[in-house]
Amino acid sequence: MTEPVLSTHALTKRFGALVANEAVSLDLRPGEVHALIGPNGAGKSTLVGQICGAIKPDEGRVQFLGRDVTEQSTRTRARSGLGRTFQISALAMEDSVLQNVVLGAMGAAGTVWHFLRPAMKDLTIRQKAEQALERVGLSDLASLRTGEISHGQRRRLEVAVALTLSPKAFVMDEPMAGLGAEGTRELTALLDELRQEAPILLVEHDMDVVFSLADRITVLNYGRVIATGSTAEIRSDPEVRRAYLGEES
Amino acid sequence: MSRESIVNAALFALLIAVPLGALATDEPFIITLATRAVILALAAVGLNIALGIGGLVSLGHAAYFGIGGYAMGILAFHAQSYTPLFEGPFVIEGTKLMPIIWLVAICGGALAAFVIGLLSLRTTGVYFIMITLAFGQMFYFFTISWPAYGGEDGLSIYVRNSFPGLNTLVPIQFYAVCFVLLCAVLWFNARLARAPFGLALNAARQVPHRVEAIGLDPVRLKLVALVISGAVTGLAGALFADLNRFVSPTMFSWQMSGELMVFIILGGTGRLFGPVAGAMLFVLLEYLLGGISDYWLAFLGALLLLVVLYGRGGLVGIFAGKARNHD
Amino acid sequence: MTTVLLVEQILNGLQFGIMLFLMAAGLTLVFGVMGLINLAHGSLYMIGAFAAAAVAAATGSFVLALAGAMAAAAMVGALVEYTVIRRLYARDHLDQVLATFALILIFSEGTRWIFGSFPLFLDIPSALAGPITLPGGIEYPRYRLVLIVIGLAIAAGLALFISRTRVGIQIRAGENDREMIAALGVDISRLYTLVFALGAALAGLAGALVGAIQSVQIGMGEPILILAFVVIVIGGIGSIRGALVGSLLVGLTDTLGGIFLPEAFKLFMEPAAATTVGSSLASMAIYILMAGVLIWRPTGLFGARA
Amino acid sequence: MSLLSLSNVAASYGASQALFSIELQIGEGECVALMGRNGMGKTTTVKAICRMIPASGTLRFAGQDLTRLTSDQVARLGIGLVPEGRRCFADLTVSENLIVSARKGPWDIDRVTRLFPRLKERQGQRASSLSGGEQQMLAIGRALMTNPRLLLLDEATEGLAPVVRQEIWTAIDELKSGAGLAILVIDKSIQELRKVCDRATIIERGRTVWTGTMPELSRAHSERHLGV
Amino acid sequence: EVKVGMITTLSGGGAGLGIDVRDGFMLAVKQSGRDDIKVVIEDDQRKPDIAVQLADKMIQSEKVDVLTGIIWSNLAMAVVPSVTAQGKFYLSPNAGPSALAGKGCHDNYFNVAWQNDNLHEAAGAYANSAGYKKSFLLAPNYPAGKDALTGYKRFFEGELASEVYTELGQTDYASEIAQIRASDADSVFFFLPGGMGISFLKQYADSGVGLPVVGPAFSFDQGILQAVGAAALGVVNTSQWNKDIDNPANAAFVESFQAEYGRLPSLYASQGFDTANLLISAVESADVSDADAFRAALEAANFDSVRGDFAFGPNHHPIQTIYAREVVEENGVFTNKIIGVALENHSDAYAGECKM
Ligand SMILES: Nc1ncnc2c1ncn2[C@@H]1O[C@H](COP(=O)(O)OP(=O)(O)OP(=O)(O)O)[C@@H](O)[C@H]1O
Ligand SMILES: Nc1ncnc2c1ncn2[C@@H]1O[C@H](COP(=O)(O)OP(=O)(O)OP(=O)(O)O)[C@@H](O)[C@H]1O
Ligand SMILES: [Mg+2]
Ligand SMILES: [Mg+2]
Repeated sequence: MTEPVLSTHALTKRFGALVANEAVSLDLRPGEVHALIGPNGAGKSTLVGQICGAIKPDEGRVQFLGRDVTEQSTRTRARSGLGRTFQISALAMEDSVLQNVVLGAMGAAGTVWHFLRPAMKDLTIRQKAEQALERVGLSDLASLRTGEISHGQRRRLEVAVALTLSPKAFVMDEPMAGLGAEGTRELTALLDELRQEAPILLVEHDMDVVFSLADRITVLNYGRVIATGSTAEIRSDPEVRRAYLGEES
Repeated sequence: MSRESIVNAALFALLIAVPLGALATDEPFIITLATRAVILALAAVGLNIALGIGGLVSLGHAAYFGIGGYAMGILAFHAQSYTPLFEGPFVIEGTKLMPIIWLVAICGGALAAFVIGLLSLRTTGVYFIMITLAFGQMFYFFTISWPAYGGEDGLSIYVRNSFPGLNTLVPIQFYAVCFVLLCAVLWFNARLARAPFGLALNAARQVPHRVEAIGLDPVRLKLVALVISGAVTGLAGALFADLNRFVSPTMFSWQMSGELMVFIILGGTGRLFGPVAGAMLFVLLEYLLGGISDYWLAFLGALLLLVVLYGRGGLVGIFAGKARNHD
Repeated sequence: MTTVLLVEQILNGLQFGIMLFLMAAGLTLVFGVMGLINLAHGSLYMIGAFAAAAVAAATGSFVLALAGAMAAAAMVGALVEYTVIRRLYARDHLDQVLATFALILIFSEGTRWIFGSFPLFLDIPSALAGPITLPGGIEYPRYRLVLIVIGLAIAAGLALFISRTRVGIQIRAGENDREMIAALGVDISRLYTLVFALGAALAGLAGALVGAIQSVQIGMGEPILILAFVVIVIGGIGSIRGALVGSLLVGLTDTLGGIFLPEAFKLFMEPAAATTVGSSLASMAIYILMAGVLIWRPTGLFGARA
Repeated sequence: MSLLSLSNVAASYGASQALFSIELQIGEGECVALMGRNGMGKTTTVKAICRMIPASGTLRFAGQDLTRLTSDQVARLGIGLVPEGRRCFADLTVSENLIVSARKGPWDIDRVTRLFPRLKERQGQRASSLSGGEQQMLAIGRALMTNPRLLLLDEATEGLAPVVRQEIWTAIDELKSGAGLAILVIDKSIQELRKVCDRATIIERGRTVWTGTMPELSRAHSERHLGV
Repeated sequence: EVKVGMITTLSGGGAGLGIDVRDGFMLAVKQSGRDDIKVVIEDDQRKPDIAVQLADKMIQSEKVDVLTGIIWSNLAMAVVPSVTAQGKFYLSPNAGPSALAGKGCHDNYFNVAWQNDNLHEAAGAYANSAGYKKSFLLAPNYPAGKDALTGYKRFFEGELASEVYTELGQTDYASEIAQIRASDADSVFFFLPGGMGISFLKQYADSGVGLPVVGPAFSFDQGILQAVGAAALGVVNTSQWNKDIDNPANAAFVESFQAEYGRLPSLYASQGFDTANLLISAVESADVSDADAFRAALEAANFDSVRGDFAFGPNHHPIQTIYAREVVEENGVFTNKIIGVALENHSDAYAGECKM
């Protein structure tokens, strides 16, 4: 078995009396899409937060590329190649679409401490940024203000920014939320492609997407892992059906 | 050329034409007034680096302004009274040379901004406004009650400091010095806004968690912005003290901080030339309205109010339309 | 220093704190709850004091003076909200700063135009004049005790209003998302006019109550304004409880700092220098307190958001 | 006669026009789907109805001309909004979010928390700390608390777990048939829309391009206008 | 023709003082009937940098010969040195900082009011004559406050119970009053100008601490006495002028000021009036373009001061009698009555340091 790119070991997080994550262990292996599903409030975003460094775990460890990153800041993790998207779009709304991706590319290239050279004239960076837009199909909107594009378009931009980081692993919190049927299809195709570049930890409620993309699925309920396994195993797991899927599928 | 650059060019032309016109018609006071506007604009441009790009609404910029002022006051005071500034293992003398004074003012402003920034950047929003105000007030009360350099009375410097090759006592020459400095800082500000640092800072204002997720430290970005900003405002403080040949704690007062902010808003937030337009208009209004009635401040208030209510985007906005911050 | 004096000074500090709270109460309401940076709050305080002085001079009744102060300030407040502030909610905070800064100029000079440049007379009613003796032999001005009671009553009333009443909840919701609360059917404009008028009335009341033991003059509002901002920021914006605790902290720090710092420095410095250093530090004390609190808790003692 | 009727509606964000000519009718007790690709103007249409952006053309609700009213007046006529992106009042608790805009009628806290038991468990929690799906439930509950005649659901099932989503679809169905509520739904799941909605309106680049009953919405239509 | 630039405070909280100086000054100019005295008036907003700017304007643009008007010491310190350095005359109608009386004196600078310490010194002298043995001293923590206590201590022969510096602009004095109550002082000296004095006196009266209070005229002047009200009754304060000083010039001044402006003149109005009359007397005997002659004419101080005898000392500061006044109520108006002389023909402590 290949070494996992990213793994958590018995992560526990409490908010007061509420246990949002309890001893959650999972891993992300090269080339795979690992879906994380579970009812609302099950603790998926909390787990993502801890993996990316925005939330400090109460117990447990996070490993990334073979190193223990539990004590590292979000920044350090991002710089070593952890690319994330947010459940609620986090974009510079006053800046143009292109500027948002350029910023990502700059962050990855570490060229932000330049005070006099125009950012948009750095061709390597710009190329990388434009490529990312191209891949999510936003090239036409590059010069619009991010505040002026629609919700669905912003979701794609969110993915584009993560792309600019050329990450070693993606962590995506509901990237399909708000996308239309068409958009979902396109983004699904994109993610399918992306897994070649870096494995994806995918939080998603759209079961069609999950079942078509995921190599493995982990199900959280009340903060605990109630099942991990292949698509087929999860689909037929009675507890998962009751707690999450309902009669669907 | 966009409409905003036309407005900027017009302001720039005014800053050249007015003092030259005054020189031609022998109205030295107009030059003095223009110098005042330019120096205040410089201070506000300093603030605008932090505020316009980084969204750091600092209500304590008087601290850096005052530090610049006192850098000039203290150095020149020791030079004019032939007393050493510091005696110990080595002796530091005062000086009346502008370049040295500027350097000290810039470093003083930057250092103060660094320390204040380290402490206050933990807070955001209104809390940031108030904690910067608190630091400003500390300086204010300290200088008022600390007797060594005149306390509330301040320090008078009898002769303006010198700049090699110039006679700074001639109004137009001193104006030229200030104007060149303003242009240099504006150029720097324009470049900065488009540079990677400016882009990142701008994003750090809007979505700090995103900036963090691409591997940058938003607080460090803001701290650097604040230090640059403090340095520029410190320089302006030194010039302001030289213009008046006088420093006093009022340079540290919260009204001073407030005025710098008013210049920016009046001129147009987020505009390169906003602080310049704001300072020019404010100084002009003060001059024009000053004599008309005992209650002239009420008229000033009414005018300011009209600008806020009906001139969206400040003065520059009125003439140049909506802001665009990308190319 | 004797224990009686110490107790008395602590009492003074608390009472000064309550006085600050009177001024801060209206400001918290407008600033904390409506999210509006109202620099002109100090002017409303001044208007209250001047109105009270005018009414007291005309009628001789302190109660009427208080009523007049509240009415005048509330009216001016509602007018200002309707004509100016209302257009600024959707705008940047900075526009509010400039507009209310302009209002300060207009109100100060307007008041001077109406009442002249000299301070006005406003005194405490004779029923409340003079000191009474507290247990332990402390002589304490009766009027100041009344101020304490009124301050606490306002604190309780406001806290209930904001946290318990539906109007209070609607106001807070409006601060989070004005457009949304309107889309749910709440007439937020009218609500805000009311809140602003209420905040103004509280400022006016504070002006009248405090004006009776201070000087009623142009510009009396500005130093108070800064202090009131300090208070509510220390306490945490939007929290009435925070404003109360913040006021008491500031009151105690200011009063006790002014007394003890010079004394403390005398322990290891010569008296003249100690007085200088001590007094300098004392005048900075509340700002040091505020910076300290914010460095420790970046959103104030009871504040939740920035 | 229709409860809500939009005809030739246009609207813009500052200089950029988002709606050009929208035609939309919703009858009493009817459930209509508003469909279209991302960025075509669905949300803008909803905003125009709620007077959250200025719009021109004919907008009438229950015989009233909406263009003369403010946003809160429109809401009090009986239009309840579940906005895109939830927009719960972050600093209010769950129960405060619910009572803040409550008006008299069959929907009260009890009934809402029966619909969403999770909200009952979290009553005292601040909305900002709720999970994404919990916020979505809260937004729906909040709109129901105003006891509207017309409910506007803009991506109301976004981010919800399949079980919950099913519950919501069931609830929508009940609201429509049981309570006689008129409903306008924007949602990406065409499957579900087909089940609950009577009619559909498709918009493209700010224009209504198709209106008809659900059964009439053919595969060809949806391929052409929706990309599926 | 003489052009006079008046820079004074006409807006904001301190406007009352500037308005009185201006009105007194303009009344004298009007009464002189001269049309060769042009006065340009500007508002300094009590900000030093504005005052400096206005001084520049008056000199560079209005080309004035004489400047006057400044109320506050810190503004005077900002303006006067540069004005005199440019060869213009400055006549101070109010502020008299020690630096300008001693080492920093200048032959073109004349103070027509007092050196800052004067009234405090007189208060100290009065305290001696009243038999006070132990005083509690109170002043704001800024240079003028320190000068005040220095002035009082220079003449007061008793002990000091305590010296307390309050914050500038402080409005609540409960804690200081508690300290006074706890001390074993037999008298209180305070220097709290403007609103600070009003607040202190009201709170002091209400506190029931009955110790006698003495202070300089600034907290008891006509402009603010009405605001203090009965709390000030009976308090003794020191002043070089009062409306009941018995000389014809004063009687005429009080009457004409009331007729012109409808209010009783204040100390500041009297100082403005004297300043103008000094200027007029100099204009009558010399041409301002001849600086030496004009200076000599000013030094002669050949005018009828409303204070009675008036002469300049070697540092161009007044040598004058300072009175003790008591606050009384006359027909429902609070005002002052002279009860005695505190210091006769008093000069100032810094004259010796002045090398002109
Ligand atoms: N800061 C906080 N304080 C208190 N409770 C919190 C906080 N953050 C999250 N929670 C609670 O923890 C639980 C898990 O939240 P989380 O956001 O991880 O859920 P989720 O699985 O991402 O749900 P969804 O699919 O709805 O987004 C929720 O019940 C939420 O209310
Ligand atoms: N605040 C805004 N300012 C300027 N333009 C906007 C704004 N919001 C939306 N737009 C533009 O208006 C058009 C319609 O947007 P709208 O949000 O109504 O689309 P939508 O159909 O709801 O899309 P989605 O399915 O992605 O939510 C879009 O092209 C978008 O670019
Ligand atoms: Mg989530
Ligand atoms: Mg939408």
